[in-house]
Amino acid sequence: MLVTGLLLVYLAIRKQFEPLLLLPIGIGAIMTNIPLAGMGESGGVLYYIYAVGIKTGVFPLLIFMGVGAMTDFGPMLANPKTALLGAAAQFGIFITLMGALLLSEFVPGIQFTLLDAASIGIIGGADGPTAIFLSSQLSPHLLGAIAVAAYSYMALVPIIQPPIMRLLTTTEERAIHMQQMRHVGKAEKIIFPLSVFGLCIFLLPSAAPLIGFFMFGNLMRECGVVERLSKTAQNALINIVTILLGLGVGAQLSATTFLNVATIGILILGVIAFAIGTASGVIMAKLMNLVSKTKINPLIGSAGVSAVPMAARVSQKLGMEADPQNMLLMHAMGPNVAGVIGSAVAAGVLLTLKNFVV
Amino acid sequence: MLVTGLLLVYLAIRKQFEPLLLLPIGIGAIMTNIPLAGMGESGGVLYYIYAVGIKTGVFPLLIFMGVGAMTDFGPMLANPKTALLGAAAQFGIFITLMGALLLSEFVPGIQFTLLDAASIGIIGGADGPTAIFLSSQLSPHLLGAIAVAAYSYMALVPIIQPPIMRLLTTTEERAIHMQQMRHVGKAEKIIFPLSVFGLCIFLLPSAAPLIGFFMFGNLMRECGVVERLSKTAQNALINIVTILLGLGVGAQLSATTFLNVATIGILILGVIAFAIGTASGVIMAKLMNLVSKTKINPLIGSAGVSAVPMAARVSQKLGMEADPQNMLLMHAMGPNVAGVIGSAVAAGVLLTLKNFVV
Amino acid sequence: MLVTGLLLVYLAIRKQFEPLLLLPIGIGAIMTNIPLAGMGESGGVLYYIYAVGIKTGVFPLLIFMGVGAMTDFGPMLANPKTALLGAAAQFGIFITLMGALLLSEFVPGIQFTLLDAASIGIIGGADGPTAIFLSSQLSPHLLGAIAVAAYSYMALVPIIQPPIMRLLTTTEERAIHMQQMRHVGKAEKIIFPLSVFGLCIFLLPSAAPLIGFFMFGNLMRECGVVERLSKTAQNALINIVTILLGLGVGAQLSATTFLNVATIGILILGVIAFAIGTASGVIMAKLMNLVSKTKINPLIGSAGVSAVPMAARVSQKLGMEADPQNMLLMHAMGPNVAGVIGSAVAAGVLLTLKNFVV
Amino acid sequence: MVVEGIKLAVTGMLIVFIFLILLVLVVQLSARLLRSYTQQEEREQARYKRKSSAGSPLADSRLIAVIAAAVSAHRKKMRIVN
Amino acid sequence: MVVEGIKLAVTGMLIVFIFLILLVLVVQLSARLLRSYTQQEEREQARYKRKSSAGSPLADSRLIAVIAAAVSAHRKKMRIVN
Amino acid sequence: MVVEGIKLAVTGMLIVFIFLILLVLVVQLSARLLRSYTQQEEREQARYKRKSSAGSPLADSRLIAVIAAAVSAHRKKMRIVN
Ligand code: NA
Ligand code: NA
Ligand code: NA
Repeated sequence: MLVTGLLLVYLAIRKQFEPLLLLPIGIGAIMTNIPLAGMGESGGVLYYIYAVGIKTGVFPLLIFMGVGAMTDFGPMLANPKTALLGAAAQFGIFITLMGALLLSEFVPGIQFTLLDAASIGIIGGADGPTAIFLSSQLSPHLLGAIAVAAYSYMALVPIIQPPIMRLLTTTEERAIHMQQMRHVGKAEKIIFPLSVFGLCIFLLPSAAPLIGFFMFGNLMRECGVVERLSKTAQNALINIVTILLGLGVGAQLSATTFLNVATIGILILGVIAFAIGTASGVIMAKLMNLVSKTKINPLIGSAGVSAVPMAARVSQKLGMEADPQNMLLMHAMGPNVAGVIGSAVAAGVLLTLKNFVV
Repeated sequence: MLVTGLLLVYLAIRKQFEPLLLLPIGIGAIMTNIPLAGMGESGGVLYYIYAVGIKTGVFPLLIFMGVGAMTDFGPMLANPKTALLGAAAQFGIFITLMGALLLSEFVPGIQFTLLDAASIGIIGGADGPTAIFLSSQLSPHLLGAIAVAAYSYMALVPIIQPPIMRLLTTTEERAIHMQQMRHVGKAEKIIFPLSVFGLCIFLLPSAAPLIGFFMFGNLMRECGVVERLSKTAQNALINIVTILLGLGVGAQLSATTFLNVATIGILILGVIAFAIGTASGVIMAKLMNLVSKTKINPLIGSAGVSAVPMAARVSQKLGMEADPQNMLLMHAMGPNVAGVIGSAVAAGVLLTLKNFVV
Repeated sequence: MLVTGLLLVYLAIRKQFEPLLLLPIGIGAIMTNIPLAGMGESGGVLYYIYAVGIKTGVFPLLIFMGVGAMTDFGPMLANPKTALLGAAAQFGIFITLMGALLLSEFVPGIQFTLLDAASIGIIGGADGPTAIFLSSQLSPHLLGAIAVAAYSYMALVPIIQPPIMRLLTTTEERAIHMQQMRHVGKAEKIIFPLSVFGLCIFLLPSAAPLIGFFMFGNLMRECGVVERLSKTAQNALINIVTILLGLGVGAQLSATTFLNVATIGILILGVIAFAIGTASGVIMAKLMNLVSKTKINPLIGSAGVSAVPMAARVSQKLGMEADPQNMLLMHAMGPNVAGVIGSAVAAGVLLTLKNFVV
Repeated sequence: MVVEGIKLAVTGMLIVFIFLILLVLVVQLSARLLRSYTQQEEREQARYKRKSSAGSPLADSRLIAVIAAAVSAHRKKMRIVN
Repeated sequence: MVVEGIKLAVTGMLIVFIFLILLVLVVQLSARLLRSYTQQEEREQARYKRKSSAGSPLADSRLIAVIAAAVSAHRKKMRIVN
Repeated sequence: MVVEGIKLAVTGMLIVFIFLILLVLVVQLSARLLRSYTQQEEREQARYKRKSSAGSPLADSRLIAVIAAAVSAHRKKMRIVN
């Protein structure tokens, strides 16, 4: 396990795989696995961090609040239909969930419960805080593997997504230019987080912690009257919590919970989740082009998985390959941020399992 | 209750009613009242925030420390007599306390204990952290309503105070110019927080948490050797704690504790408290003018309620109305900051009830 | 005890004795000793701070992480042999430990256990977080006195060290110039914290919390991919934790635990620890000169006690006295930072007592 | 259990789509309701931009160089000081 | 209970007044004791102000414009970067 | 117990020395292994320094004054705003 931790540190530093999370996670994994040191056991410092911040769900929610304060929903508000791409990309989550159940049905040695399958599926949400929050609530024993898979595949988005995107689109489609975005007003940006939170309250209360903190962060950003809180939420607070969250998640990476066939299953399912999410985003865009007169470039569909802003950059890159004048980045940010909401909604659905199962 | 939360959010953003606190309180109120989400119940994130930070009194004290680090006592040190105005304005607290007891004597359906009455009275202190700290210790079930009343009325100071101030003063009095302030030395500013803390220790140990943290913050500011601590206390720390405190206080705003006749009583008593505090500050200034040869403008008396710096700005505005050359702001800052000490002392007196009653 | 607290505040502000720690410690000492206020007792705010942050060891480790993020190991990497001076200076720790045992053998009224003696010895490590972490784990009842002694003597380094350094060196030795340092590469700086942590894991797992957090902080600093975490660890996070740690440590300074003959013993042993550490560093440098052809100035040996960067400045000052062209500061930083690792290793050895004794 | 998984997947995707479709509708509605505010804001911004772009472009580019240096110096300083 | 309230109010206001009156006395006392320090500080400040105000006011105003721009640019950058 | 103390002291100092000697060896080893990287880095830095020092020193000193003022203004502003 020390080697696993070191590998994560190496990937973080050398390959820049989401270093803000994977570096602390790697160090936490090393610390917790030092023989005789007991840093992750009851009375050890990592145990306290885990118990206070992760078991309670407080840390991922505070990070989600900070992410909300850093997110500009402008591109999505300018072209709201692209939010549907962020819905479609969540197919990755649910198909992976079924994949996990099939695996435990047919592969001996893998025994995922429905809760475990849900936690594994959320990897396809391509959103770290959501994945950590959900698995901390449903399957704490898989938390480490799921977090590592989620952040690793987010870092691998520039490798996982392009072949799928190329396979599903023609050069002409990839060259589609999208029209300049309209100006989005300040009032619209303030109303938006409140609307999303309102929808969540009436449709899906179980998603309220995730959506609520995410939208609270965004409201602090946009409302213009609490700039000092917004700045702190985006900086000192999210940084402090990131360090502690990383260490606490890493502390869950012990040999018994990580070095087993289930982890291999999770890693395989995780990449499938990303691939399906990517594909369904692209296909959704093509379907929308069948019915709508203003065409959208299907490359921005893949950004619906979230993995903000990496996936949007991939869309931009492939668009420029097809036509160097094609600027998709801002258009891809729409589905990109919608994907964050989409996976938080999916997580809300999965969180309801907690009450029914067990 | 969702509507109440939304109303607070609206007041915070649109009317700029103390948005730093009322926005998080409003969001906290919404979160805690989402049916089936259980965010404020045992195991929910808001419950943890409340239990760790508010029930223990840690959050309001840390905020008070940050406020101390942001407060310049210079104007009060330059003209110490104006501190007496900050004493007089505390009449609002105690008369409201009696008002609360009378209400529960004569209005059926309102049953305030002595502790409740003390917590309600402290609204008249016009100081958020003090009000939250005291009510969290004496009457946790009223905490939400008291915090909302305190911050709302602080925001309404420019509406509540002027008519009372005009009623109690003549145009000539309002036009009194005050002489330029003397320079206050660095050593005086360092000795001051230690003196206040010393007085508190010997006169009123029960006020030590409030006065101690407030003066510790001010000492960090003035001593000149821990600037990095002072800066953090004024920024990252107070902002982080403000977000969490707001959410935690908001989480106490549930229908059973808020939507009742007691809350109406609290809201009515709160505005009376502000009015009496304002009036007694002004009257005290006029009394002092009877015995002192250097006249003070009675308009600065109203700033003794604290509500820093809103009340001082009201004094300035009314002074300029009477004579456009009349600059009262800095002179009003003296009673303004003295009022913070005054209400912390009053809170100390009321905290002793905890030991005698029950 | 109020006087003791006030004395610490005075030393912090007026004499600039490590004010970042001694000011909060002094205030904490005052607060906890206010009669009838109960701020340090169960239910008081200082008690919560102590229980959450110090008893668990979390606060000193977070500070150590921040110190790691602020430490540049470049000078040590450029001239690694000087690290041995940082080893030699730890003699102070162990000789003081024996001194403490002798005291309790022969002085009536002093009854130090082996754990107590170990905690007292660590004062000679001249490193605050290490001393606080070790004594919080081994001898919580001595924590206050040990922290006060450690920080006070660190501040007194410019008075304690020079006579010993002059006594043990000739003017010629003090005038030795050291050759310009080589450039240290980025890769070396990244590998270094991982190497130290690796050595710790295999040689001395009990030192893993201290060395691990210290090196994690340094890795965040040097790896270049998590600058926002590193900046926060060096600023907001360490400042917040310093305020709370100081208050929590100060809260352990009650009359029963501090005003006794044991404290006098600790204070005497502490200064002996510093003196022996200083002397052994200097002597080690002279021994190394006997076998090595490139001479090192023995004045940098004293910097091995750590007390970063005060001790290195003392080396520089005495070097310039002997020869105004003699620039030792950067050379002294090598043993200086090595001394931090040295005392963390020593603390790791002493921490193993926790399992064997009792 | 696979059957339960399928049920969950269908419900889940339905809810995700319903949620985001409603979101699109709400966003479009609020854009329509707030159109006058947004357009006024846009006009003001456009006016402001025209004004500020009227200034000498040469002076601007020099200013920008100075600013960039100041900001980078500030950053370095921060790193040293803190 | 109203009687208790009255008792409490009287004691409370007494203590508040005693506290703040003693505070006024302590502040006045410390101002007197520290007068020499304060006056020296004041003289030094006055001297320093006279010196710095001797600089060319024109250059200053230009500098201030540059600074303001730099600071605002810095802020915007911060918002983007972080 | 003094005997135990002596045992502990001897073990302790041995471990401290072993640890730091191994550390020295590891550092020397890593310096040797990474020598080529380090030297390349050094050459690049030297080249960069030469280049930047070629710029007009006069302009630089003015710039530095402006920057210093901007930074200090920024700091003061920060203090007021926050
Ligand atoms: Na997503
Ligand atoms: Na007040
Ligand atoms: Na040391």
